[in-house]
Amino acid sequence: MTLRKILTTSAAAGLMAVAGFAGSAFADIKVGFIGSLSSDTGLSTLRGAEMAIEELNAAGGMNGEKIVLVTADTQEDVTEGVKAYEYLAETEKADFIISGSIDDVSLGWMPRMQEYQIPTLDTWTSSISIIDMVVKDPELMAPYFMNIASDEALATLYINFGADVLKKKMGWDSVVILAEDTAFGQAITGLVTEAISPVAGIEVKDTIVYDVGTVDFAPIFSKAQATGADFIYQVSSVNSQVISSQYVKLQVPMPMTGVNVSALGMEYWEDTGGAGGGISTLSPVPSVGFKLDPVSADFVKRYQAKYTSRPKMPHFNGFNAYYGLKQAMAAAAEVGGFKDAKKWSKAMEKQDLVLKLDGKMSLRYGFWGKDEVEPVTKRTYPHNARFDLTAPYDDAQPSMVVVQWKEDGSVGVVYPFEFATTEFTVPSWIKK
Amino acid sequence: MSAKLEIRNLVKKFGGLTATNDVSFTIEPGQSVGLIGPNGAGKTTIFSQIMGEHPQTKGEILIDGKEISHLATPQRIHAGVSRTYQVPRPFSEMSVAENIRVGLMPDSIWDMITRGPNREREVEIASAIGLGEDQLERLPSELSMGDLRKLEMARTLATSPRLMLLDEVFAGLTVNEIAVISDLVQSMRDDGMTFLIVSHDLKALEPLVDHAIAINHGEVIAQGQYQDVMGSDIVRASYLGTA
Amino acid sequence: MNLRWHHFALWALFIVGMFALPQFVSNGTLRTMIFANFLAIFAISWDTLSGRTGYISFGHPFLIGIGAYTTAILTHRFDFPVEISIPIAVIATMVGGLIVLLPALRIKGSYFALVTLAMMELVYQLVQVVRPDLTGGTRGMSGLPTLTRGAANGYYMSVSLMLAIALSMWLIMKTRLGTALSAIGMNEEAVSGSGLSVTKLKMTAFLMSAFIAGLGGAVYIHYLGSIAPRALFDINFVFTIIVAALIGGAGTTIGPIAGAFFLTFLLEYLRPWLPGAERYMVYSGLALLIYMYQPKGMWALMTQATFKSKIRP
Amino acid sequence: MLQVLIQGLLLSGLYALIAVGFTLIFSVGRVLNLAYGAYLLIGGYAYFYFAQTLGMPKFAGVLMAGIFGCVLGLLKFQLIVKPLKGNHVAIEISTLILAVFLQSTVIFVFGDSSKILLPIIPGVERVAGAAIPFSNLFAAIASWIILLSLWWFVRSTHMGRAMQAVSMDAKGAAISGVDANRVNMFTWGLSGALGAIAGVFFASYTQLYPGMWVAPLIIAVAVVIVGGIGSIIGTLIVAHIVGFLEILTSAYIAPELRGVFTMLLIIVILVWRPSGLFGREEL
Repeated sequence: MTLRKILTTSAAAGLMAVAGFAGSAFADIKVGFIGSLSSDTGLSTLRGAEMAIEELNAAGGMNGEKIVLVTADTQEDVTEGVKAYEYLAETEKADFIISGSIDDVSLGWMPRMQEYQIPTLDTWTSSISIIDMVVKDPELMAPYFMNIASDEALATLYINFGADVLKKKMGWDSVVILAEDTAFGQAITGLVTEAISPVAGIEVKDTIVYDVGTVDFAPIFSKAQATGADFIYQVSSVNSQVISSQYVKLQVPMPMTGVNVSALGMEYWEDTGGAGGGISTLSPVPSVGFKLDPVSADFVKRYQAKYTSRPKMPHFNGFNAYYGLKQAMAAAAEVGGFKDAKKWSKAMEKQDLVLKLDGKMSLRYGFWGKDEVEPVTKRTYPHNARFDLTAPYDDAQPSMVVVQWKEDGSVGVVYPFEFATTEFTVPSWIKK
Repeated sequence: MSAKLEIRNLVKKFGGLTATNDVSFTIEPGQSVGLIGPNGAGKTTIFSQIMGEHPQTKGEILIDGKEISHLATPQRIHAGVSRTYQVPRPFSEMSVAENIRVGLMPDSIWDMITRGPNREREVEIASAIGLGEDQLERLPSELSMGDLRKLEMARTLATSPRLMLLDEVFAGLTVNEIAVISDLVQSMRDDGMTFLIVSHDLKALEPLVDHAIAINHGEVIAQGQYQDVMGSDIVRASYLGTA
Repeated sequence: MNLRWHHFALWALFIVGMFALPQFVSNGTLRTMIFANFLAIFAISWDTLSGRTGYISFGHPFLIGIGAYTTAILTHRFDFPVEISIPIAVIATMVGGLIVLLPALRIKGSYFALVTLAMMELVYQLVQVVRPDLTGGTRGMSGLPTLTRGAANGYYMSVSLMLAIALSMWLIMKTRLGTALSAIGMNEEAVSGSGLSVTKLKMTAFLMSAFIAGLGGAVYIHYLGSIAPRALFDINFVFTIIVAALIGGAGTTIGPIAGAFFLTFLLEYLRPWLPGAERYMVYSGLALLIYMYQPKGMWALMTQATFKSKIRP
Repeated sequence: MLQVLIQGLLLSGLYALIAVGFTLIFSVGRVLNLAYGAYLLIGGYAYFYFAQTLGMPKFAGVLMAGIFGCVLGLLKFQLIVKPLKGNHVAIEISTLILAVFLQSTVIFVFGDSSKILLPIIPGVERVAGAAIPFSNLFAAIASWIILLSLWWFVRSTHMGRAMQAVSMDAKGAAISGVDANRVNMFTWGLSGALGAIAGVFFASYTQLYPGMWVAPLIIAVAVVIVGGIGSIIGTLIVAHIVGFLEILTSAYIAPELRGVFTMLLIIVILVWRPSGLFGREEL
């Protein structure tokens, strides 16, 4: 079984290489994918891009030019990421690069993007520090776009969840934060701590920082319980399965919510062997359990018909890649290709796609204007995906939703209420 | 060329085991002394204490009246004492010339870099020890056991010692090779070198030494003129294993 | 000194060839060669300590990391110019490495290897925890000043540095110091028995190695433009450096260079066929085979083929 | 207090289980098997494939993991360790390369996203505010039983004494009629099986991912180095020192400094007393 898989995969890889090579010889528009080829995250972006390209080519390509896709694996390694970007730029001479890279990998190749000035779209990285670079040096960063809401926006909306659900509905008054010792953990913790007591009226009893290699969370959970807080707020982007599955295995008698990156995909249930019930996390949209508009639902249907391996359903970045690539091509068609990155950038800024469900705004793929100040956070987000932080979310989709996995393996959106498909509950082992 | 060696109350303990117990002796400049005793008597341990490879637990070692017991091995070598090993372990991937070169090096990194090797001196030492010029570029693996012993002595001689400790110099050699090494030691004696020699081959040892120190169980049991020592009952008994 | 005119002729040919290369190859290939040059520098640094004296370092990124982080923090947080921060980084690597690893040089073999490995892990964890406002924590830092732009410039910079280091190391190793260092690797006891202070020699080897690692690490980081702890203090990075030196031929100067180029190009040329992590299967499988067949590396294999009698089994 | 004690014992038991196989190889073969972590990796994935993907009974999954580990151990000995004839540095380096090879093979076959294993024995009991998952309790008790029986085995059985003889002096053992090759085969196979089974428990408590060989390797190295070569009881004791150090750091200092103290412990012990706390003095 395994051997056969190896054989078929290598045969397929060989064929793909031949096809890719043959294709590249006649290519007019070359799209480079940069990301991990063996992670769900990377594959979501890759496949979203693949499907968009297929559709575009079926419709005659970009201004009549055929679009081909080349890939470069980052293995989620920073140095490999730099090499991969160089490979796409120098050897493949890609016209446009679509990225499913994780944060530190994107930050790693960013100096190369600045050097080559190749139009680049990030679909997964949400690091606000990259948007800050755009603010600081819009010229240098002109070819760069990020069509996921940056982490600051994610955290901001999360505070509202705290006020509306955790405080008002559940009646919780105090929290203990369990954060990993990463920059992501630090950023989110900072945002939450600063805002959660004044805005949501929840007292932060303690912040416990743990190292991402932690093997055993038992003493950490004990420490959290000892604070006497009403619930745990976790911030976990690396090895998130460990903390969530140990939470379930140890049946920690304390509710837990927060950010858990591993719970963002349909595979979460399978990957945790069913030991993931009760975990809730914020997720960029469209998340698992998110009610999809007809266009997106059709995309997922065709996706599932086309791919049989993981991920079963594209993560949010798969949607971002699918729509984002089409927008990039539309912008290129407008200005006669990708050669003039500045012109393309101007056209890309104007791209705006609104997807409606039952006549209401469901998803919007557009970007913040250069000087447009977001009213809640009172700052600008140039080249960042447009999001809306206030109900009724009529300008764009919310920057995030909160999803919760139930103990029966189902998953649904619990917040914002406008998008909710299920209600926020605590795991059954917690006696109230 | 000569040095005086004084050993005072040398004690060496390995864990609970006492390897040398209160060993004292003196070797006058220019003397050649045989260190004899049965297997495991502590001969090699005495060598390694003199060289500082295994520092003594107690006692003192003096060269020409100067205490060296607290010095590191290289400094003891600069004080004028040098040894060979029972099993020759040359630098296996270096030529004969390079092996000698290591012995000739000054202990100064700067000198090592700025000054090239002294080819003449290398050849001189090699030929003094009986290694032909054609052998200089050979690897140790291409040498006979006798030549390996010579190489060992050459590297030791390169450090310009005034006192040489020879450990089982005749082990594994043919009669002819023994004769060559023996001549070599003889001629160095004539030049005034002080020797302390360990050998099981008493026949080969006899012509090379004038004095002897016999030890057993880590203690000196007899010392004096070679013939006297060899003639003493206690020494005979120790060799027969009855003491 | 065993210097012959044809050695210099070969070096001259090599240097001229390397500098002429940008005329003949594509920018993509040049980019790959830049990484090969840096890997060669790190492999030479590793070889200076481990290949020669036999003190195997499993924590070499520890040294590279001190250099890289020092210059990254100085330029990024305190706006030091690169010309000042790089020399400081080199000195910091030598001093910092010495303070930390000096006690370790008295232990041998596997134990030394383990201390260096533990050192690397320790620094990896500390970098993320201690003063993340300076080090950038887990994400590291992006947008560091770069020394050059464009493939050709980057290539000339890296190849000059690599050749300068390689040539000086080759010359130093040709002196009696090189002989003495190799002697430690063969029989440390006999070196001190020849009146040489082994500690002093090991320290010299260590300082040279740290100098190269610090310099290479600092310039490397200003080539990349970003720094991340996960990319530096990583067992896979150690692995790449050691394998480059060993596959090429430890204890020689040309070996680590050859190994670095061979491995970097192997990975890069496999990319169109095996875009993902499968490349590492081929890479490590091949490395294992070569190493098991000839632990002295490809350089020995080649010389073996040409002068059968000169090489010992 | 009791809570810390319970948590400490459970984690230490897991660490002891991880270190057992490593101790065995280090004391008999005297080689640092840097691919030791790969046994845990292979064991974990074998269990995942057989028990979770194919749905075989859990016990069969653990058994398959053990078999895979054992075979890997034997192959490693025959193909790498034996041909290198006791060249320690070469063995360390080639086992390191092997570990990377196995890691990329696992990525190739299973992908590199991490997976969570179901607990081997489901269920959890609370005592004094500390949760005791039955799986971990089982792992801890198993590690004590395995280590103590290993201690007994080495002392009292023919094979055990042969192993001791080989570990002290391979040549001498050969002269006295011990078949060193057989002893080594036995040791490598056993070490592989133990490592793979430890991998199932380790992965089922944490997660299964291709890079998971590094952390257990470091734990095993820490335990064995600090404990000292060939000291089985030392292994048991030091696994508890390392485990409790981690729990105490998490509980009373700062969880993020968890690994820092373990690394410091290794460095200090190696530099100050390379033979380990309980090892024989040699080197």
